[in-house]
Amino acid sequence: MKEIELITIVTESVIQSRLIEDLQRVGARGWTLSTAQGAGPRNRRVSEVEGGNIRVEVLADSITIERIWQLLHESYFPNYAVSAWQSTVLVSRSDRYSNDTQKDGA
Amino acid sequence: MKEIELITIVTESVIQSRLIEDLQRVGARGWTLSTAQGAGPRNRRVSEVEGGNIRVEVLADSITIERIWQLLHESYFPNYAVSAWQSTVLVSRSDRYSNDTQKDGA
Amino acid sequence: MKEIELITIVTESVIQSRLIEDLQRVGARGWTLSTAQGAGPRNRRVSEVEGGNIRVEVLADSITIERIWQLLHESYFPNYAVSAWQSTVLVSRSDRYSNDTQKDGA
Amino acid sequence: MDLGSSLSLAVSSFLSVPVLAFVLGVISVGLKADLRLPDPVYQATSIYLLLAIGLKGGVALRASNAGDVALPIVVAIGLGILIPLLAFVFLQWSTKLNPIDRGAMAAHYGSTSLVTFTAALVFLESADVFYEGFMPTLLTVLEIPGIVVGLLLAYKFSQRTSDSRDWMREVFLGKSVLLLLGGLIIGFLTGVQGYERVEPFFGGLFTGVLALFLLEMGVLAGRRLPDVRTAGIGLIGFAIVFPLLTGSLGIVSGYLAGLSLGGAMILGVLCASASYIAAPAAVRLALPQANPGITLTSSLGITFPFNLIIGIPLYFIIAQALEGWLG
Amino acid sequence: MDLGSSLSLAVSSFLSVPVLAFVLGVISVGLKADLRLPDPVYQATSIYLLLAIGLKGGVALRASNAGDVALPIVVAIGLGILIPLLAFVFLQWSTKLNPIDRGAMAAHYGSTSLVTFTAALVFLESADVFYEGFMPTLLTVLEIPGIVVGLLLAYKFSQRTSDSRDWMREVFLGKSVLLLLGGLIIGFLTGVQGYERVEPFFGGLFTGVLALFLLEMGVLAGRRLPDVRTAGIGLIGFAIVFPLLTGSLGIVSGYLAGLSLGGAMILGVLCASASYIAAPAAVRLALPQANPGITLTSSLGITFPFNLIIGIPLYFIIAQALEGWLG
Amino acid sequence: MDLGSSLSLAVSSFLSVPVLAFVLGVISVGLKADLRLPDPVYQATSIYLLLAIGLKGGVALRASNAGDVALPIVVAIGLGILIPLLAFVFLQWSTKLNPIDRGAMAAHYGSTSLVTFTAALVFLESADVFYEGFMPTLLTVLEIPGIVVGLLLAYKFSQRTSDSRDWMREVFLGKSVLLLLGGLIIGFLTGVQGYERVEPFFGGLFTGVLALFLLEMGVLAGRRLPDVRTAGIGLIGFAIVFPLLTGSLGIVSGYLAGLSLGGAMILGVLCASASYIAAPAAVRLALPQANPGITLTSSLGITFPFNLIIGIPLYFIIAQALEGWLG
Ligand SMILES: Nc1ncnc2c1ncn2[C@@H]1O[C@H](COP(=O)(O)O)[C@@H](O)[C@H]1O
Ligand SMILES: Nc1ncnc2c1ncn2[C@@H]1O[C@H](COP(=O)(O)O)[C@@H](O)[C@H]1O
Ligand SMILES: Nc1ncnc2c1ncn2[C@@H]1O[C@H](COP(=O)(O)O)[C@@H](O)[C@H]1O
Ligand code: NA
Ligand code: NA
Ligand code: NA
Repeated sequence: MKEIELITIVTESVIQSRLIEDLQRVGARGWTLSTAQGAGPRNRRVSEVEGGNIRVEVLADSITIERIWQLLHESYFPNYAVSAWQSTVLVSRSDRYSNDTQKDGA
Repeated sequence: MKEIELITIVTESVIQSRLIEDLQRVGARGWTLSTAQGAGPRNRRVSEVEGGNIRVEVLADSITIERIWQLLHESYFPNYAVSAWQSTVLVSRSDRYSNDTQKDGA
Repeated sequence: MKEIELITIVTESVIQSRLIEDLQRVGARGWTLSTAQGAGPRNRRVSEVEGGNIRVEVLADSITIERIWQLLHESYFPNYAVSAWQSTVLVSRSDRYSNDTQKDGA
Repeated sequence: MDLGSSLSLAVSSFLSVPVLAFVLGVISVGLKADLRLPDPVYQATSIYLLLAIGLKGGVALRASNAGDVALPIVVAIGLGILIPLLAFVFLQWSTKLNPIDRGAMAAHYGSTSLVTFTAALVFLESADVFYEGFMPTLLTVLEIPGIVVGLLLAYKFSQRTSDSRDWMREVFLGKSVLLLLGGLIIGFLTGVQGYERVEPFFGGLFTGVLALFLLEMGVLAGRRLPDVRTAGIGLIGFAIVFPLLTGSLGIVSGYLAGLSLGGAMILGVLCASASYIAAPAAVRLALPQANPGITLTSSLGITFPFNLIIGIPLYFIIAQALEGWLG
Repeated sequence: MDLGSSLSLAVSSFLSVPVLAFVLGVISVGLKADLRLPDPVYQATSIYLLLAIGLKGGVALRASNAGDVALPIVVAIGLGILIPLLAFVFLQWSTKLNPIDRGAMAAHYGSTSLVTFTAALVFLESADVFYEGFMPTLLTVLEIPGIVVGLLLAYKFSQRTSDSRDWMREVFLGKSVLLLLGGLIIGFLTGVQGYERVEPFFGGLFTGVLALFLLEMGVLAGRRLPDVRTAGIGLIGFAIVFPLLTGSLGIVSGYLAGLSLGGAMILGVLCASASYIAAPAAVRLALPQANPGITLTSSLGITFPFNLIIGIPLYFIIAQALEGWLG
Repeated sequence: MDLGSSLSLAVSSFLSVPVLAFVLGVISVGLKADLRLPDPVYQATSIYLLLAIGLKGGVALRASNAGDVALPIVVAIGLGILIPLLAFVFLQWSTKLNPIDRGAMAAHYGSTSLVTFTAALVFLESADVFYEGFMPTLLTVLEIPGIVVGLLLAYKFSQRTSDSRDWMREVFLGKSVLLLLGGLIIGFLTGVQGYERVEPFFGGLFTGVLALFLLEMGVLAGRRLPDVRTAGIGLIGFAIVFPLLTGSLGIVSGYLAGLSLGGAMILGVLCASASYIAAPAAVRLALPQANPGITLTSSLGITFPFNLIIGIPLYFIIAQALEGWLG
């Protein structure tokens, strides 16, 4: 069991494919996505017509997570409805999620 | 990055709108909801006909979270199928979620 | 409020009923499931035709969680697309989730 | 029509695609392979059925004489108030349920079941028996009062105060009431000509969509069967005898209100059927202490299949038998 | 056809099932009981409508004379470029919106609304008025240029550089364009004979499915109504006056391009209608700084209901009035 | 019917709406704009197709002579056992796959594809060619044995022990088997008269719904195309040549079992088609070590499009050619 970081991002579904591409570009090696609804202090979006929110989880090493936060700050927080939070979790087979030690070579 | 509390509530979908209203009443400034299925030790509900469970996440300061737990104890645990858990997570732009310091004035 | 463990398992939806059965067999007293999509380093599965991923959460005492990890290692990690992570959360009414102290006798 | 041909009607009702689809759904649960529709499709199907029933009823209502409709509506409201009272008393006598659970049951049996109603229409249409086209109006009228009376009974006899915050809205402005009522009004306004343009969708597909819906209902009912075994003879008895009683009451009242054979039989079906969509949701909000296991086992696990398979042809036979005296 | 019978057409248009379903949806929001379709069903319904429109148009296109189609297509492209320019200027004059929001609005009003178009077809069919079968081709042609011009205006006048990464794809290869175009091509290739085999599904059910879709649209529009009250007279004026202007422009252009009464009226509807599916998605990606509240309030909260209830019969009356001079 | 008119049939089959919708789905993947149906709607569509096929087959079965049906059923079971054996051996010769993957492949090719079958029915109906109405019975019969034999081969030759815990259930009581079989029985019990009442839904809409389903299948197949390029000539060869072989085998067996031209051709299609719904799920549970990428690329990425576009008219031509000798 090893510690790794988990970031959860809730945002407008209209930007799903852009977000996934961006996440992979900054180093995420995987992601899990569910659909969601929600409300927040901003609530300025088009998603109602387009199918609500998405909730994306990414497990990654802390350097990648750092880069994801930067990405959110630059390209997403200013203009889109986004909430995001980070926590530390335990995983087994941690090299699946991390770019530090690419032992499994996938 | 600041620490903030995250509470996750899983309950019967039939009470969705009542729960959301109650959460906002006790101070939650936002919420994220997904649909879910589940089983637990109680399993006494009508939801099967009505579309399963909902899974609601709320980010809030610890005072609001405290009030949410109280709400659950008073109005939900006694009669409805509910599971809830709390954890501490890191967010940026923490004033979006907290009533302590309403800097962004939303 | 008591601490308890939460494990989140993301895997192929085709094995849903087997996984739920296995979880209950090793001691889980409840579960919450949502549907999800995802990608990861392995990505070898049939789920595309069959409806994507499932995301299962189980609250349990640490002994049961230990047994769940063992189950995953033996029967799931070798052949199925699976990600799983564990964290510690706070619950009230902790005896609902734990096998240590079966006070509520359910 | 003699008894022989009535029985053959009963058999051919059982052998209709919707009823057999229901049986398939029940069996699939036994085989641990639930043939459930995906939830969003199930919901859409139910929206479709409510709108379709409403529309057709509205078109017929417009063609009806106000005088012919008024008395049946008044009678239906009366039955909607009377039946939950009867249920509350009957259950005190036949079971040991507490007042809250009895109020919950009364709310279910005072309200009606869209699908049972629909299956009865399909039954009459297959048998080429006339019924008043405005019957969906009575369905709409009977939806609400039973639930309200049941809840009030529970509050009164459990000496609890009601937090009527959201159940009033749920009861009066629930989706099923709005769709039925909306459909009725749309049908009334658009008339035969407007309806014609949507008939292939709302009319032509109706029986087929009902079959799909009943497949799903079969699964839901099948899942209740294990609970039925442990339900106790009092509850099982209620779930079968009470519909027979209220069904007959409905038929007699229907004749007295001037309805035809088909119309009286359908009013009987409305009285005999128990709600498993509108009432459960409202009761869960208004009476959270009530045990939904009991009400659903009874309404969905026993009464619904009973009505669908045995009740509908039986009420028809009863209505035929009474026609000479009352019709 | 005189004004009297035109007005009676307008009334019977309002009393059609699809329009009444829209009204029911709006009312349900006021009653806090949104009658929304489940999201996957809503999406499937929209796929169905796009394919069905495309198919029918493709079959008709094949039966058309290339010469008859060419000029209307060219005219439609011209309108697709002109209308967003007009919208951009009109808004500068009537509101205080910044260039980005004006560009976003221009993109919405330069593009078209499938459902308004569809309702217009249903209107003409009910009234037994001929229209050129290839009109869905014009719908497809008008979908794209307006969005592109609107976005370019926003970029130019806000001196921002465009990150055209995904919006180009979104605009040109969005689902609605692909389904419409795909349907057109399939219809063209399969011809009358091939279409016949799917007609009960794509043709027969069409008006009914449209009614279901409009129920949902009513909910979405109804949710915008509170924002309409606070929208400011300039925006409200734009959302009503601009469609009248572009609608008339479309009708005149239609006649000049050789279209019939029905065809000219539909081109008017295409010009008058504002996109609320393709444009919002593209604008959200390409102009994230634009406020979607403004564009949706205007296009979905005002223009769409206006066109559906008043606009369609009105454009028909205008087209009739102009027929003598131009038709 | 000569070769010329057969070829024109092939072209008109390609130009049918369902096949063109499939092509549209494939192309949409290439344009990175997947035209997928929402998942719940896809599932509902598949439930609809299975039930509709079953129902129609059951009605026809009732009208059939037991003697006419028995031999084809026995022959179908024999083919269901033989074909996976042939596949297992053929693959050993044409590829380097290990026994587990070969067993998985054998299970897929031993079972059948509902949609290919359905497309073949639509083909014959467009061409006004008679086929035995009970063919869905053979579809149901052929669903299962191939999967079982394939799995047993994999276990035997990989010397693994089978944890048959849930795959037996999955194979014998999977949803598709239950719906097909349930539909067959319902159709048999309800007969022509009962079927008539649901015909507008289960019959009239059939080809249209199939088109929607094939749009989705096109997307799924299109996503496999990149893998096809890297699949190796052995696998690609198998995925095309093996269906031709088993298709011809099926046609010959069909004639020997007394089937008509249309019936023999459909038995050929059943043998030639590979499962991509029932088999993948069962194999994933029973043979988790097997690589689903290989089996799906072969069955969904190659064999399915091949059969749909080329195979169906080709098997028909073969059946015509053999009719003189065997028919
Ligand atoms: N306090 C909160 N707790 C949980 N989720 C939130 C919270 N605030 C916002 N969200 C989620 O983040 C999305 C975007 O928020 P906003 O940018 O304020 O519109 C909302 O739709 C919610 O799904
Ligand atoms: N141990 C558990 N782990 C995860 N979710 C649970 C657990 N127990 C209960 N739940 C969830 O909480 C809901 C209500 O539980 P219950 O009140 O026991 O019916 C269930 O339907 C599950 O979704
Ligand atoms: N780094 C990650 N972060 C979040 N979810 C992941 C990650 N990697 C894999 N997953 C999830 O786990 C599933 C199985 O991964 P895999 O075994 O790599 O196919 C994927 O479909 C994702 O839903
Ligand atoms: Na009743
Ligand atoms: Na326009
Ligand atoms: Na086969």
